[in-house]
Amino acid sequence: MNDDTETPRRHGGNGIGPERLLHHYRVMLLIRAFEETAIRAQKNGQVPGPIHPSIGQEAVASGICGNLRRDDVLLSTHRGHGHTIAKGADPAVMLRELLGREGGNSNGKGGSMHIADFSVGMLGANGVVGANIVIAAGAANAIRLKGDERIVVCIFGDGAVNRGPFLEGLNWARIYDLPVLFVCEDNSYSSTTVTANMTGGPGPGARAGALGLPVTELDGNDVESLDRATRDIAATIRSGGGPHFMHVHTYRLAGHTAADPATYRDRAEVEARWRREPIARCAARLIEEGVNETTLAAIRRETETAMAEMYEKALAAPPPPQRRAFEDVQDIGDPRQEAF
Amino acid sequence: MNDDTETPRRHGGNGIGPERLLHHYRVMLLIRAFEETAIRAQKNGQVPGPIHPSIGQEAVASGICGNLRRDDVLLSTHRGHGHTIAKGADPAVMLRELLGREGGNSNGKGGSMHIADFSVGMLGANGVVGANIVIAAGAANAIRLKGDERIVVCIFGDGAVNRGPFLEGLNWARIYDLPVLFVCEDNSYSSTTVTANMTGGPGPGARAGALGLPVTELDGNDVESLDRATRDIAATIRSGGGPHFMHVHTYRLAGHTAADPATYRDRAEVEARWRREPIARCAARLIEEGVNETTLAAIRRETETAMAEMYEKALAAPPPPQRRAFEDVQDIGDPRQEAF
Amino acid sequence: METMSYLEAGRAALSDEMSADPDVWALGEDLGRGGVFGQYRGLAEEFGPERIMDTPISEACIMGAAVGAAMMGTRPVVEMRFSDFALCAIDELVNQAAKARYMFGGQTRVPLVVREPMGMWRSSAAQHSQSLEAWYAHIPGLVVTAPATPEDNYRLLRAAIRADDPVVHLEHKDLWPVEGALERTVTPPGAEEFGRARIARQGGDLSIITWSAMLYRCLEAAEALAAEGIQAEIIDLRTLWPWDKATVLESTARTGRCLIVHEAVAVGGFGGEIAATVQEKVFSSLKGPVRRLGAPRVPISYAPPLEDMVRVGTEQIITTAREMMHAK
Amino acid sequence: METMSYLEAGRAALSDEMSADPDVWALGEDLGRGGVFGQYRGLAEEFGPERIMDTPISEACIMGAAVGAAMMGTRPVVEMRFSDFALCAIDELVNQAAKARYMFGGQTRVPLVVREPMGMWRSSAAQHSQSLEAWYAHIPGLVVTAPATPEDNYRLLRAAIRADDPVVHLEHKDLWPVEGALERTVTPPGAEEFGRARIARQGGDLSIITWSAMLYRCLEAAEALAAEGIQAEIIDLRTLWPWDKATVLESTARTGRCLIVHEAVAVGGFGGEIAATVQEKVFSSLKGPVRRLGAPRVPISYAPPLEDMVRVGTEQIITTAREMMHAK
Ligand SMILES: Cc1ncc(C[n+]2csc(CCOP(=O)(O)OP(=O)(O)O)c2C)c(N)n1
Ligand SMILES: Cc1ncc(C[n+]2csc(CCOP(=O)(O)OP(=O)(O)O)c2C)c(N)n1
Ligand SMILES: [Mg+2]
Ligand SMILES: [Mg+2]
Repeated sequence: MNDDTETPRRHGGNGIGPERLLHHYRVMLLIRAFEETAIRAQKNGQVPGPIHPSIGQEAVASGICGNLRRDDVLLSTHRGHGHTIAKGADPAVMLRELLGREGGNSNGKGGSMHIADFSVGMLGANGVVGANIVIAAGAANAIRLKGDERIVVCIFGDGAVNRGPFLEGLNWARIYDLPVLFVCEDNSYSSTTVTANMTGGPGPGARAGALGLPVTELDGNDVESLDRATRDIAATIRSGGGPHFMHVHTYRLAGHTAADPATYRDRAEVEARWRREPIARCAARLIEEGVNETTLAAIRRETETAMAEMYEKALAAPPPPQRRAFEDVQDIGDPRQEAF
Repeated sequence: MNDDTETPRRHGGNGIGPERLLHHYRVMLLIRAFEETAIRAQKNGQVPGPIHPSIGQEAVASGICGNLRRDDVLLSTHRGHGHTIAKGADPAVMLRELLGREGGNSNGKGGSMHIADFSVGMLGANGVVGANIVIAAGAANAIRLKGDERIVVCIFGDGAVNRGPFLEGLNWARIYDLPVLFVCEDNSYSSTTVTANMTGGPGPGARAGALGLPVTELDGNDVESLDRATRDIAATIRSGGGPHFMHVHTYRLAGHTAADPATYRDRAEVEARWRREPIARCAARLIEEGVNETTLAAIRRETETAMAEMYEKALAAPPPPQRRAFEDVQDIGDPRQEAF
Repeated sequence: METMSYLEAGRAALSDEMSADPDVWALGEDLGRGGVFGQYRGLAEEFGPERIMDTPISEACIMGAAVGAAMMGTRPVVEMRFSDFALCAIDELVNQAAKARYMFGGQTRVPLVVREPMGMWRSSAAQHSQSLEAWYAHIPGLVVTAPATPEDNYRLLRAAIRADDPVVHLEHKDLWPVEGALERTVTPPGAEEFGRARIARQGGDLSIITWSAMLYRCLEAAEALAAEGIQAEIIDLRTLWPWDKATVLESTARTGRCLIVHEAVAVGGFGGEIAATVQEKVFSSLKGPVRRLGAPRVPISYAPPLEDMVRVGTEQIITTAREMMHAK
Repeated sequence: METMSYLEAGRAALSDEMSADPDVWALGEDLGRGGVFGQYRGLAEEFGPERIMDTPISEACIMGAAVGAAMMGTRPVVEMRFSDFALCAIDELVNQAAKARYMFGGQTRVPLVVREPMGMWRSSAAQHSQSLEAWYAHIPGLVVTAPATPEDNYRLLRAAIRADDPVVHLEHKDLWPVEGALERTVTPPGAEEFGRARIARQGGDLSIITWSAMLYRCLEAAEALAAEGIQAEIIDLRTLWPWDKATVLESTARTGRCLIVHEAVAVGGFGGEIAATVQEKVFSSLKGPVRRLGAPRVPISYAPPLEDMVRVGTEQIITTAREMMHAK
């Protein structure tokens, strides 16, 4: 997420330049640190509900959301921490949400699976796989009706392409020519299942193509190419080019949830994938671009310190007052006015 | 529908031969006469609920169902009279159902939208567009589990390809390699809407292809080519070749329902389509094959007489006894044992 | 005051709201041609295809898109064609629309209206005739309206569009041609429309609570009962969540007898909620048990004589009311 | 007799039915790996991937396929993972499974079971915690079971698989680890399992009607009440459609007091049906109104202290029971 409405300054040529790479490095480290903190917090009994860490998928979040304006709209999934941070949400507030505390994004009413920050255009993770796709389509209808120049980005997993709303939402965006970027963040698994075994035909891109959407397939662990591609695609969408589909290949390095040891897959497979994870790859590119290791180490330290502080603060936040349970249900027929 | 389990004898060469063409001519005439009778009956106040006539689409019904065995399974739509007749159901019984009489297929409990004849493998029309697709997939699961050699045919309209179950059902059939033939009976309209305007991308076939199904596109008003193609496809499916998708182009010559004057479309369009309707085309082919017009006229007369008799008989059938309302709800918690 | 049919009243409500507020729009199948019952006739011509939006047969996306568009500050009116087809969009309505405001801690609201034509009508059989208002009343976050008159269809639909909550607006298909007087207002009817029952007929002997099309059966029954000297008070709830407990309890406390009549299946119907509440709150005023009339727990048939077996009829209301007068 | 957890009892029931009948099979996401809670552990190894079938994330097709397969004479057991996801398959369950036999005039039956893990559990928040049994009880054609003990999970799941009707089998996630004794039988439990409540504790002062996980809160409350000299009779309904009116009415007629306790939202909950029925049938035996305890009409929060605000607690049951004893 960049500040306000300007698309960020960029380096010329084919690369995106060290400055922008450094930005991604920072964002990705922040996401990684957030996930690790959340996992640890859950192990310590501080996170009462389920969390779905995005370790290994940070490039998708940063590469894509780094090209959005603050008032662009993002819809995410149960595995949405990274996207939310990359869209500009404050991780300190998010941690409070995961801990179920007052001052969390939803004052502890949503938790990880419903993380949202409307102030930065992040309109919610979703506990129902694929439901965000149709919601995203409609958000784009609203942009069209209002005549805005905003765009919608909808990120979902490889498992979601087997749900009906995938077809309905993509078709919808196509026939009304709506400003939406659909991103299938393919980490090979849906829960304990190898998604490919459950997916007929050539896969997500072919399906989107058959629905009339232009398709871009990308290495989801290469933040640079994600950044470049999204910049162009987002610009096309913004200028009325209609919906687009990105299929990005990444890998879920952790379990499905923080509690999942993921014993259903080979250690060797996971190790091989660790060697292709996006943050180290980004660091290597930075070194190539002439940034020195000391700088990178400093960023890592800063990030860790910052996250540790946020966590301490989150721990100190009070639980939501009990009245919150009855707030924000509805105006008409508000349960607070009812003796039940 | 042919008798029992033998696929019918065929003429050599590329044509299907006069004998078989005559069979289709008879079936199509019977369907046409049934639809016209039903429409007239509704105008006379004898059909209490909605009916969706298939006038102009008879070749699809006959060409496809003529290649099924009695124990093969058919799932149909709200526009299912023709399919049901072609699968071998007795039109006299069906007329009673449309009139809401005892002795109808469901003793008047289902009516036109839920026409079904399980004795010939016709497992139901459906009032919900697209719902038959997932049901068909599961029927095929059952065939697989039981180790039978039967196949499932699922016919739905062009409008159904925009519903989620289309994706879910086709994907399902593909990944489990199930014996199902999906048929998109494309009559250009869904209710008052030109379906093409609501369908992103190249259309039904491309979608099925992207889900991994082999696709055959056919003139749905040419009973001969439908017959030939289905013969081969059904054989492949039966021998374990997995699911297949047919996209057949036809035209809904009548309104959406019998009550719909269909003023939303050009008279010229409809007239042009009348010139390509399947029954006259079949007659022309029969003449080419050396069958004389006297024979055809006799068949037409026979059909009309038979249908008129069936209608008279249906009119004489009693209404269902009131106790029927409480039958066949469920065994456990049967409402007849409950004072409500 | 003008006279309008129930159908026209719905159209007028939408038209008036769309004229007043560019954020109001409608979406559903065949709306451009006027909708399947003609409820939208002329509106596409007036407001254009982006605001009277024809959709594919994609109920999940129709509802889901409305959720997204509502969270973005527009006021979508969803047409579900038959209430039965809303069952293809229940995740979007119940897991998304109803819960978003709460899950997100008040960061957003979902001001959408779902129009669901409900009930038995012209032998439409099991998949086109259901009355599932009890489901929606059970779901936190949803508002549920069920107008019986043209005036209420007008006022409640306008108020529903103005509400910031997701509203399920149940129009009864059998009422489309019913005519009545109403006033088209400039100021939209507001929150005061909800949870306010209408005493459709006054009476001191027993209270009959009803809504939607059953109102007319109850009124007929009341006529007949009056001829026998039994004065039934008929209360049209108009909205089921919130529902007007005060009026119901006051009436029942006065008459001592309460009968609830609805078209939906009695088992698990909203009548149970009302009966449970009434007996709890005014127990000592009751002269006998609260009674309910609804459909038996069977699907709806096609053949008219079978359809009639599950339809609560005027006779049944009269008989039950009589029993209640004579009991104990 | 053996001791088993509620989770193991469900697995044993399925395993026993699958061993006895090759037409029984199960389908759902991640079943091959044991299911999301381990309810299917080992079954894929035993019965193979065609009978313990891993599916895509396609709830509508999982349910719809089960309908088709059931009409073809197999007995599918559908796993919905969380009862909330069944909302993605409601058309298939309500418009298709529940109505097929009737619409088709008895030409077919739909012998499927839908396992729906329900209820609040470990801060799963608004989209993973719902209790919607009242919905299913309202739908003609459906059978609804809600076991509270390992033995009942075993017996009811087996009986559900054997039944020729579509059964919604609601397992409470919070009960997975609860242990209890049961007998694995050769002959499957049959139709007599349905509509037969269990008196979990006898008492003469008031009748408490409950089901699923709330049974344990009620038993705790009964302990505490007994210490005060109040003897509560606790009735575990076990199945909601059909439900055991005879036992409930007999008990209430005897005690004169009836309290219904469930986890679901009180408004429109199945408690309303029971309360309405009880007051109608044994009005003159009642010493005071039938009371209900359920959740307030609000979605379920994530933060434990807020979750607790909508959870019916032992204290609340005790207090209400006391009030009922002292009222009038
Ligand atoms: C409709 C629905 N079905 C099932 C689930 C349970 N579930 C949660 S996450 C998940 C796997 C999703 O896989 P994918 O879409 O690839 O996303 P990933 O977890 O890999 O990020 C499943 C099955 C759900 N949340 N919603
Ligand atoms: C889920 C659902 N949505 C809407 C309808 C209303 N409806 C009945 S038929 C129809 C048009 C269907 O078009 P198509 O699939 O092309 O079949 P056709 O009528 O042309 O045979 C519609 C929208 C329905 N029955 N089910
Ligand atoms: Mg995945
Ligand atoms: Mg069509």
